[in-house]
Amino acid sequence: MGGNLLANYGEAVAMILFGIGFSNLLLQKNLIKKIIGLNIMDTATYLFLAEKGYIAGRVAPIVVDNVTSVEAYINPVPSGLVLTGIVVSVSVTALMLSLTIRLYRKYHTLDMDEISTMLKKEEE
Amino acid sequence: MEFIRNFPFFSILLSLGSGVLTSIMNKKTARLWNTFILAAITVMSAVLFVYMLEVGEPYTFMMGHFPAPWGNEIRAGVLEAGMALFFCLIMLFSLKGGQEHIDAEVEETKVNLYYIMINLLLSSLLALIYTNDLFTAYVFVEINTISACGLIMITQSGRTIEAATRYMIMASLGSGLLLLGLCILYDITGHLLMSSIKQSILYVYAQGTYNIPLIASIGMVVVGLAIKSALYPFHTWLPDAYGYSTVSSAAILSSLVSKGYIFLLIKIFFRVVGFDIIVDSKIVNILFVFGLFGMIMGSVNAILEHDIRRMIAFSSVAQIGYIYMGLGLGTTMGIVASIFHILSHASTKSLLFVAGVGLTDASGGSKKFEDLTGSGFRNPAAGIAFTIGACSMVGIPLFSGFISKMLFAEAAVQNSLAKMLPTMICLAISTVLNAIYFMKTVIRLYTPASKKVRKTQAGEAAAVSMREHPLYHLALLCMVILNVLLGCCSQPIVDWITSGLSMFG
Amino acid sequence: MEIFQIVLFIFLIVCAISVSFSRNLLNSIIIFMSYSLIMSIIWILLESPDLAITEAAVGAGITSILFFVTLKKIHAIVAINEDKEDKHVNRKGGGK
Amino acid sequence: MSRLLSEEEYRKTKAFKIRRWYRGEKDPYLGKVEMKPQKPFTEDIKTQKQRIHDEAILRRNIYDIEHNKKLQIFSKFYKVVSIVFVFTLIAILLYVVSYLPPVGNAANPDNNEVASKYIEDGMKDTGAVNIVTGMILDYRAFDTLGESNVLFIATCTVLILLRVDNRSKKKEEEENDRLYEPKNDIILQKVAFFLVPMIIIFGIYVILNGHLSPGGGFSGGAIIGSGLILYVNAFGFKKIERFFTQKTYKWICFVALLFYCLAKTYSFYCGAHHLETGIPLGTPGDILSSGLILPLNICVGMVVACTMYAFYAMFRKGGF
Repeated sequence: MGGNLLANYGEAVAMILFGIGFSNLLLQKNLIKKIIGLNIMDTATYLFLAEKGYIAGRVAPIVVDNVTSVEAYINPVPSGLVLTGIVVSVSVTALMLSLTIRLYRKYHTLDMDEISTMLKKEEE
Repeated sequence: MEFIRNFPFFSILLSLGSGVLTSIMNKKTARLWNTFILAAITVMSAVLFVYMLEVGEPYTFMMGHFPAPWGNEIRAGVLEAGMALFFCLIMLFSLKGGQEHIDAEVEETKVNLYYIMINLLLSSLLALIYTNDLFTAYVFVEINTISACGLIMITQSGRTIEAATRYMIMASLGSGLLLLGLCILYDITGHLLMSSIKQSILYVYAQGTYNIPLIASIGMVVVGLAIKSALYPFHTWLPDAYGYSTVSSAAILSSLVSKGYIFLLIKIFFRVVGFDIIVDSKIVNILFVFGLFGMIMGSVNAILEHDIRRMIAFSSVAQIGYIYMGLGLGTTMGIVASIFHILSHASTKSLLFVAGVGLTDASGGSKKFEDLTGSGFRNPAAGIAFTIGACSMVGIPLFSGFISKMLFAEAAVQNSLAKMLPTMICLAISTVLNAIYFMKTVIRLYTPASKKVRKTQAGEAAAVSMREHPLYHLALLCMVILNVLLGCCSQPIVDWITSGLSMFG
Repeated sequence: MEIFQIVLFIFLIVCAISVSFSRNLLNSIIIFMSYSLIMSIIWILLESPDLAITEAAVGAGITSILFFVTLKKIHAIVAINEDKEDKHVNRKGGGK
Repeated sequence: MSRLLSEEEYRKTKAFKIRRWYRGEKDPYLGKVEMKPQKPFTEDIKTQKQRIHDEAILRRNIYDIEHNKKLQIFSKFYKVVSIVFVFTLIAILLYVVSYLPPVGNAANPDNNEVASKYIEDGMKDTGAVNIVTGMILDYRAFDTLGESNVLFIATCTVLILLRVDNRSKKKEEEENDRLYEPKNDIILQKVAFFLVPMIIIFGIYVILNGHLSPGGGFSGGAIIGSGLILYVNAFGFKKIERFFTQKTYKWICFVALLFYCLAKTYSFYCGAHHLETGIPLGTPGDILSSGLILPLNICVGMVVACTMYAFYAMFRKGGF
């Protein structure tokens, strides 16, 4: 065990959230909850990235009074990456939700196991 | 700078832009435009490939006004150009081969949306091949995933939508792990550009401070990409997705989409982490074990299947196992064999899917084995093509599958005993299993149907003549030629892959 | 400030866990909405206002609206089906 | 309590009425607002029996323990394996975190020459005061181009799944939509009347100031989109279709994305060949500055606003 776990408590929280989201995605039977789990997982990753960009005692990277020294601002790279990532996760969420609606219209259930059982019955 | 060097950039942006353009077109224009764009990109890739073979040196291309560690970059070498050419060709053939089915199975007003998916899929594959930046790779992996999902569910039956949902769940698990791995990698190196990451990883690895995060992040990236490319225990969505979607989608998905991820993985091995560190970290051994499992279990599942499309789909699982086994051998020879298998599998699988749909059409649209009896006589071209594909999969000389199996065996012999023995045994078992299910199918195709069956089918399935479907037969012919070419002229291709890999480093 | 951040982190974890265990789908969506809001406050504390504004508009706004519409649509589908079944049965009964 | 007014006059004043209402002596709405008693829910015994029967069959088929023993064992196995897997994953991740460089430290490896170049030269190179915007729309513009295409392709997949092209089905969907949405809610309409313009103006502000202050095309677009959604909820689809239909949506998306692609192609091409783009950067801090960033932000904003509204409309009734 390394010595930085307490200093990195924010990242530790992000990792725990990642685990919760992951388990929701794996274990929940309800599709909507699965999708919420996916969202939690994604935001946890973004939280991790945002923690990486933070530097104590510095402010957001918006230039004020033409001060452009490195000591004044936090790292802008993670923010940019997270912005891109948020768009991706919204798109995936919308796609998954529309898939859910179509599945419900066809099989009248949100449970993936029930759906696959019905498909097996259909085949026979 | 010579003008040809712009071609990778042009082909990515052209396919992106044509995706946007297609959104306002009607069905016919969209189809024409898509064919035109695909042909143009194929020609560009071919020219680039020839040029790169002459020059023999990779080059980088700035995407924007800012040089390496600050701006985006793409990079082209011999291997990249060849892969792009090959992917374009396969996509063109499988689209043309399944054209009639697209027209029949996709809703009239949604055909142009299908071509948007194809265009964006092509652009994302090209970007995955050429990119030199990890985060760009992540974004295009997402485009690839979403468009693949679109391809699966375009026919909108309950089966395909269910398969698409399963696929999306699996794929988002994979991309979550991939993104987290990339974040940790960024954290310990501070770069996103592949070559800069490699330099700082060498430094970090020598220092030894961040070895555990480094190994963990590589592991997450590898597992994420393996989930996305349907390595054995993560394959549950695959049979439904390939078995029930329209035939072009199935061919493109099995031969290109998963291969794009594997190519990215190889790229990460060589250009980001460095092959020595990967071999050192023992991650390859995990891939090796899962690959062996996939080879056997995929074939066993395929034998149990009674549906020709699903059988071919399970065979894909086995072939992906082969590729990961090659990566897991941990030698350059193994990687060369894997890349050759990517090519050979792509050409053979698309051939099998397209030929298979011809056979099922000749049997009244049924995919069951009982109804397929004697369909090789009803649609002779498809029957011959299917037989060739099956021979290639089993590994009969003259066809591409034989060469890739031989390369795998060669790579295994050079390895230590602990890896050589299981590889050889599994290769042998898997070949026998392959032979069982493919030869079973071929024999059934050429068994004359009993009178009873013939009577029931006579009304619906007349013999398919070549004049009625010229495009389909042309596509079949092209794929057969490609396959035989890979099988007969293997030496220059292996040389090309080896030189390309050496340029990767 | 650090204590405030820790409290928010605890909220986050509580929200994430209660999403998984709440029985009612509507409840879990609302909890997820508050999860997004807390996340955007944390991002302000981490000096990334760009992310905070985007998350507040997207995570707490649009994504939740999409979830709500999906839920509503599902209930509507249930109701329509029951309607149809009723009509179907009534017609049958009338025929007799 | 002394009264200045006589009893009769007092009865006419408002104070009396308010007092009476406050004490609950008279309900002012009684007899004025019509309140129909809700129809009690009655179910035919036949349908009830039928439904229970159907459900029982369904349950039996799905939870058929005799036949599904294999499935049950598998699901139990799956549960145990995934719980173990998740806990191992969390443990590994926490273990990894403990070895990562500490948060908030300026000497971490990720605060290297890349980040410092963005901060030091960002304003000079891109003309944007907000360095994050400058970074995503200029230094790393290829990612952002890919990102807007992710949004585009997601809309296309939603269109494939939910768009209703069949005319009779469309009508049916519309009728169903009418059944399950409240119409002409006065409170909602009054609030929306004030809020919608403000939300949209705020969204436009965020987009236009993307290079000066936090925000940018994406967040501003999402704000405008939510404004449009509020408008639809309050006033219904009929009103919004006077100025915003599927055709407008298609053309706005097409023009904005095509402009985006072309502009970026031009700037990538110039960049790779070390040519000047000829687009003035302006003085940092002005609205009209920072070259291509402002038009690109506007494009992204338009696409995102339309897309968000399109998602909502598609989810509700499969077209708009």
